[in-house]
Amino acid sequence: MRIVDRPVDVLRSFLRGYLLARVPGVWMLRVGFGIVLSIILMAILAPIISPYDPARRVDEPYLPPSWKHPMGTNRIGQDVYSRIVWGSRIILYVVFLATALSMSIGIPLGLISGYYGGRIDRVLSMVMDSMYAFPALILAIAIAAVLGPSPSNTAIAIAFVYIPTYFRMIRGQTLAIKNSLYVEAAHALGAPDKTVMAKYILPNLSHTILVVFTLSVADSILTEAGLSYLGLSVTVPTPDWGYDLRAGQPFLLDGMWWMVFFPGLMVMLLAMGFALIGEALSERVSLAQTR
Amino acid sequence: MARGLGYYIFVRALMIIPTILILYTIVFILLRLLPGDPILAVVGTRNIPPEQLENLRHMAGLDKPPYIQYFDYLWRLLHGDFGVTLAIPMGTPVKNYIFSRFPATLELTIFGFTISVILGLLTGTVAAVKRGSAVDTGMRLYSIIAYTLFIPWFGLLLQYFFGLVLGVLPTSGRLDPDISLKTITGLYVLDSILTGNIDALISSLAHLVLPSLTLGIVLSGAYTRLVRNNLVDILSMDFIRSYRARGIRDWKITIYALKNAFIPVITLMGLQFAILLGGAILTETTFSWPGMGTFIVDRIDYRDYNSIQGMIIFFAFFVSLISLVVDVIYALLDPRVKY
Amino acid sequence: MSVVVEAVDLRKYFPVPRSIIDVLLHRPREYVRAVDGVSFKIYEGETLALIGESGCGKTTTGRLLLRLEEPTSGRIVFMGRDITRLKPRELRPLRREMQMIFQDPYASLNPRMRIGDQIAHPLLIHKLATPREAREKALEMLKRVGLTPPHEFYERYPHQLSGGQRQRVVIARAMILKPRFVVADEPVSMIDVSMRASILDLLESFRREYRLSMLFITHDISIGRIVSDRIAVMYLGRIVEMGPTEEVIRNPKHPYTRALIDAVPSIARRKRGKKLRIKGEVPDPRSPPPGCRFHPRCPFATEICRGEEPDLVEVGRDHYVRCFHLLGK
Amino acid sequence: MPLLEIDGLRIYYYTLSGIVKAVDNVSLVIGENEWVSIVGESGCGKSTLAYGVVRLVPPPGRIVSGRIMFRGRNLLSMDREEFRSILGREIGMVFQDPMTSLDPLRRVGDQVAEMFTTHLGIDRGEALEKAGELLEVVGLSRDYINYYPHQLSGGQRQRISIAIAMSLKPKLLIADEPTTALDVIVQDTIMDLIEGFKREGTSILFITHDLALAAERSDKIAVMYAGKLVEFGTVDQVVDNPQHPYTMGLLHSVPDLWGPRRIESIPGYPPDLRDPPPGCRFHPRCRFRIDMCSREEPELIEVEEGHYVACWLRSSGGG
Repeated sequence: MRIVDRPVDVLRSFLRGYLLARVPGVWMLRVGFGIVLSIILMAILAPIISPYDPARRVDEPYLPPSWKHPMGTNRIGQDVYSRIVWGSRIILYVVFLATALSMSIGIPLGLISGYYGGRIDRVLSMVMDSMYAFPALILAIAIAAVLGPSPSNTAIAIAFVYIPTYFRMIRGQTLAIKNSLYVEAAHALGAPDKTVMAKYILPNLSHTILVVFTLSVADSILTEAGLSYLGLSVTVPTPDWGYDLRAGQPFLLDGMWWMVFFPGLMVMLLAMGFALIGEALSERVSLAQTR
Repeated sequence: MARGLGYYIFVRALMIIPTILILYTIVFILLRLLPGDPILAVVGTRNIPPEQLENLRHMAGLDKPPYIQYFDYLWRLLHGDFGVTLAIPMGTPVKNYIFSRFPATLELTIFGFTISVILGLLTGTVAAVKRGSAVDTGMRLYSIIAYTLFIPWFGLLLQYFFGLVLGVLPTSGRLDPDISLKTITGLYVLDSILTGNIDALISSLAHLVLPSLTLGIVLSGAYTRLVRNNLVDILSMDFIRSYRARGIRDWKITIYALKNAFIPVITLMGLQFAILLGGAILTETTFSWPGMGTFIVDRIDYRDYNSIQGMIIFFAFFVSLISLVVDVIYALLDPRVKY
Repeated sequence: MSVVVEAVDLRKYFPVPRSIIDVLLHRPREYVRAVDGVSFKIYEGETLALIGESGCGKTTTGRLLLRLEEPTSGRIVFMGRDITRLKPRELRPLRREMQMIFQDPYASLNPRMRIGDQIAHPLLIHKLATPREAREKALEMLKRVGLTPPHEFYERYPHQLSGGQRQRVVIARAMILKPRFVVADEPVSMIDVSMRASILDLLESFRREYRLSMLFITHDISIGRIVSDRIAVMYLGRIVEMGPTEEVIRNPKHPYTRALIDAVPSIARRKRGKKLRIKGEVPDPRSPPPGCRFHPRCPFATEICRGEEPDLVEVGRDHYVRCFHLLGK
Repeated sequence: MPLLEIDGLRIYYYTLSGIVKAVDNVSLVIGENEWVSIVGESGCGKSTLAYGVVRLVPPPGRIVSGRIMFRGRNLLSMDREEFRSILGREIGMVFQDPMTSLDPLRRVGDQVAEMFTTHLGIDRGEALEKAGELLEVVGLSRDYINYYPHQLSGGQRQRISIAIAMSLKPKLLIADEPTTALDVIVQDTIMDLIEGFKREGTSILFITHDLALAAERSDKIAVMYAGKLVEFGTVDQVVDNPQHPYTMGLLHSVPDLWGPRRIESIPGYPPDLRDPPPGCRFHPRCRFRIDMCSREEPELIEVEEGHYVACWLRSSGGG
């Protein structure tokens, strides 16, 4: 028996069906993929493509962009470009760890809650809804503040915040699919609950998961940057985009824009990459559903 | 409909209680049960005599078992007591800070919220009506870019451009230091209107422009997207087609469609308001805006958990109130909602 | 002939969902009486057509028989065994013997499973075959229901098939277990007119081969006439008339049955003049009218109909009617 | 002069996967006070044809060519404003799904009254008064003006849709499967209602997949298959003396309570309209096909007075 939606299959059908297809809106997907892949590549190749040690003073401070320092130097005389390159590692690490955590808690809980219903469902939904309605950043700030500044702790704080997102989406979809005729058909055939969930419900959630994944990653990138901007993620001298932006802020109104401009731009680009993918995919999915 | 709207509002208001309880519990568990001693965190590495530590603990109510702390705090919350600060200045009621800081945050969020809704409605409507055109693509792109703008970065870019390059707008604070204003509500724009203080009005509005634009533009992206997608859906619905087949004028049909598309947008407004509050923290920090956000960030530096807890509960209360208002508006606008 | 399925005074009341506000206001819980005291037997090899308008409880009756829905009260006897209170685990082996065919062929197949696998799946669920054997049997089945070449169809996904083809897959999936009893819920109402006959023929061929008993649920009495030996007409959760198919259609005794028959458009009798027209629409099943449930719409209703509910009485051979004022006397 | 004359109408959908020729060179005439039903299976283009008449073909569909003459004026060459004033006033339309064809946020009365305020320019109070009267005409009580659509049943909503469509006594009512979503008894009463309006002088263009339903009430039947009109004539001509093999097949596949207890399918499946078969589009499923059928497309010819068919068996004088 083969189910089409093993992760590998999803990716393959996704690449074949969406990325390479000649349909309107696919440029969004391509641009998004381009941005995300380049930044991931940048993180992997950091030691090769960064000219200086990101944590050391390598030149005079406050140097504007030049051939020697394409993005200038900061107040300690560190090379901004090298810090940008290495900073991508931190943000990607935090965001992916956070997403993996919140998915691995939110998805099973949502599935069980939606499938079985009843009292567990009511309690879980109420808790998750309350969390969901609360400002994510404020909650993340509180958690990060308690745990203390470190990338892994930031990841935990962010993960906590996005569990309700996955939970609500999976629960809602499960409720809808649970009442569909093909799930009813599975019951009529005598399939036990775990088979129904594994073979009839979960595979049909994969596209929605993909969309929510990209959108929540985009969101958590901004949250990570926000937390580190507020000084809750890393400690000196680790290179980190949000933190570096904060460090450069006092010098902006003296005309030294490069310390602020480049880190912030990277945050936006990375978030935008995922948001573009998500937007393009959500259009595909809603198209597929209306068909 | 038998018991009317008043009853509905009353019963719906009761539902705020469990929401706040849940959030309070979560926050309590996080702040009190996670590893780390709040008192030690406050005093840091300084050497302080043990009896003074005990004294601090007692003052914060931390010398009792957790479950007593839980109910203690809850009991005090019922009386409007949010606890006292644990860091410099020590022992000040958190309530005082809420009173002094909240109006600034409220003013910022009201302006930011208004800007985001107006921008979102305009761009979303234009995109939906011109569906599939270059304008539509442009608006969708606007929505994505706005959504992914990093608030501090965008705010600082605006500061650089309008404050430094053009030099036309103030980049921090709420009011020019040489203008005095008698505060009544704490909302400076309102206060200066109430007291007829033109200078203060101009100054406070000028100070609001950049922060509220930052917040408004960033938050408008979500509305653009939702309004567009909803309106596109609605415009393809049967009843719109029926309107056309009856010879109803186009502009009227657009209004009917907008009314329908607006219903889900109202739901989003509640959620967006919460996100807006989160965004306000970053905006306040970026623009040195003396609101709740900057206060929280301050307190984090001191590891003042009591204040953080109080602020978060207050936020929870505020967010619940907003969602109550949103629900009531929803019930008023949509005849399908039973109450 | 032996009885395969029997429903005894079957009832299903669905609670109307209440919001937290309703609970807080102590609003009384309301029930939709979807099925309200239904009894019938289906014999071996026999097809009973259950006819009625939307909301009359016919689909719920079918689901109750298969225990896809928990009955509020009453009994279901399957092959002489009371299955009303069986637990899901005890029920599972019985699912081999009773199957369901659904109305909407677009929704009753898993969009993410190859159709061959969907047909083979029941065998694997009940551990009746190894994966290899199941595949072989599924291929045979594909051929049997006319989806050839089977190897090609095995690999396809539901969205690559037309409505008629999907319904063949649904039938194949139900029939691969060689069941004794099948509930067919409007199996052709979403199929294009020109292809309905072939789907019905397919069902008929399985019925003959397996000596299947069938409950055929339909709103269309003219379809019901083609497939069934007996007809039961439902109104507001109750059977109002039941009997041999031709007898009920040619000689309806209940005013509702008569109105239903007269409302069906016909080419052969398109110029017929007099129809029995009834007024209004089906009342809210949350608060069915007292007495005979049909009386508010019945042109023959009298005092007694308002106060008392008639019993289902035998008026001819095997012909039962629930009415005080039988037609055609 | 006929009331409506459709001439060589072509409506194509320009989808990503190809051009769907949903209506392909269809010509049809509807006289004054005449009930014409278009019968065909899903995807044959019958609804698209109806949308074409009111110029509401949904994108990516476009009217490619043809003329639609309504009382001597070409609907397709009118400017928007002129056409809008005809819609609702001279042509009324009722759609398939009564659940979704009324605005959920507005009271029924307002939606009915809007016809009078828009097209007659009378004030709202008077319009509501007329709306109440109209609701009584369609068999509802006057009080329904204060209801919202979600408070009504499907049958009631369809009555309101018909009331709106008929509010200004148009010359033509287009009804696109108005009873498909309804139960058979309700269907019968809705059909009675439409028939009543016909008796008062309105012409009806009725779209349905149900041949029996069409046969009971229409004057004429047009049979469509795969975007083409294959047969057209009076009910008796089409039903008692069908000339096209598809019409024959359809007649055999409709169950009839008063006919034989057996129905037959038409073998095969309808074609993909992005790539229809050459020649006659029905030939792959036709029992009587001859060589000619797969080579050239038959034209609609008159086989007896007022009875038209597009089939080579008839054109070549065989049969």
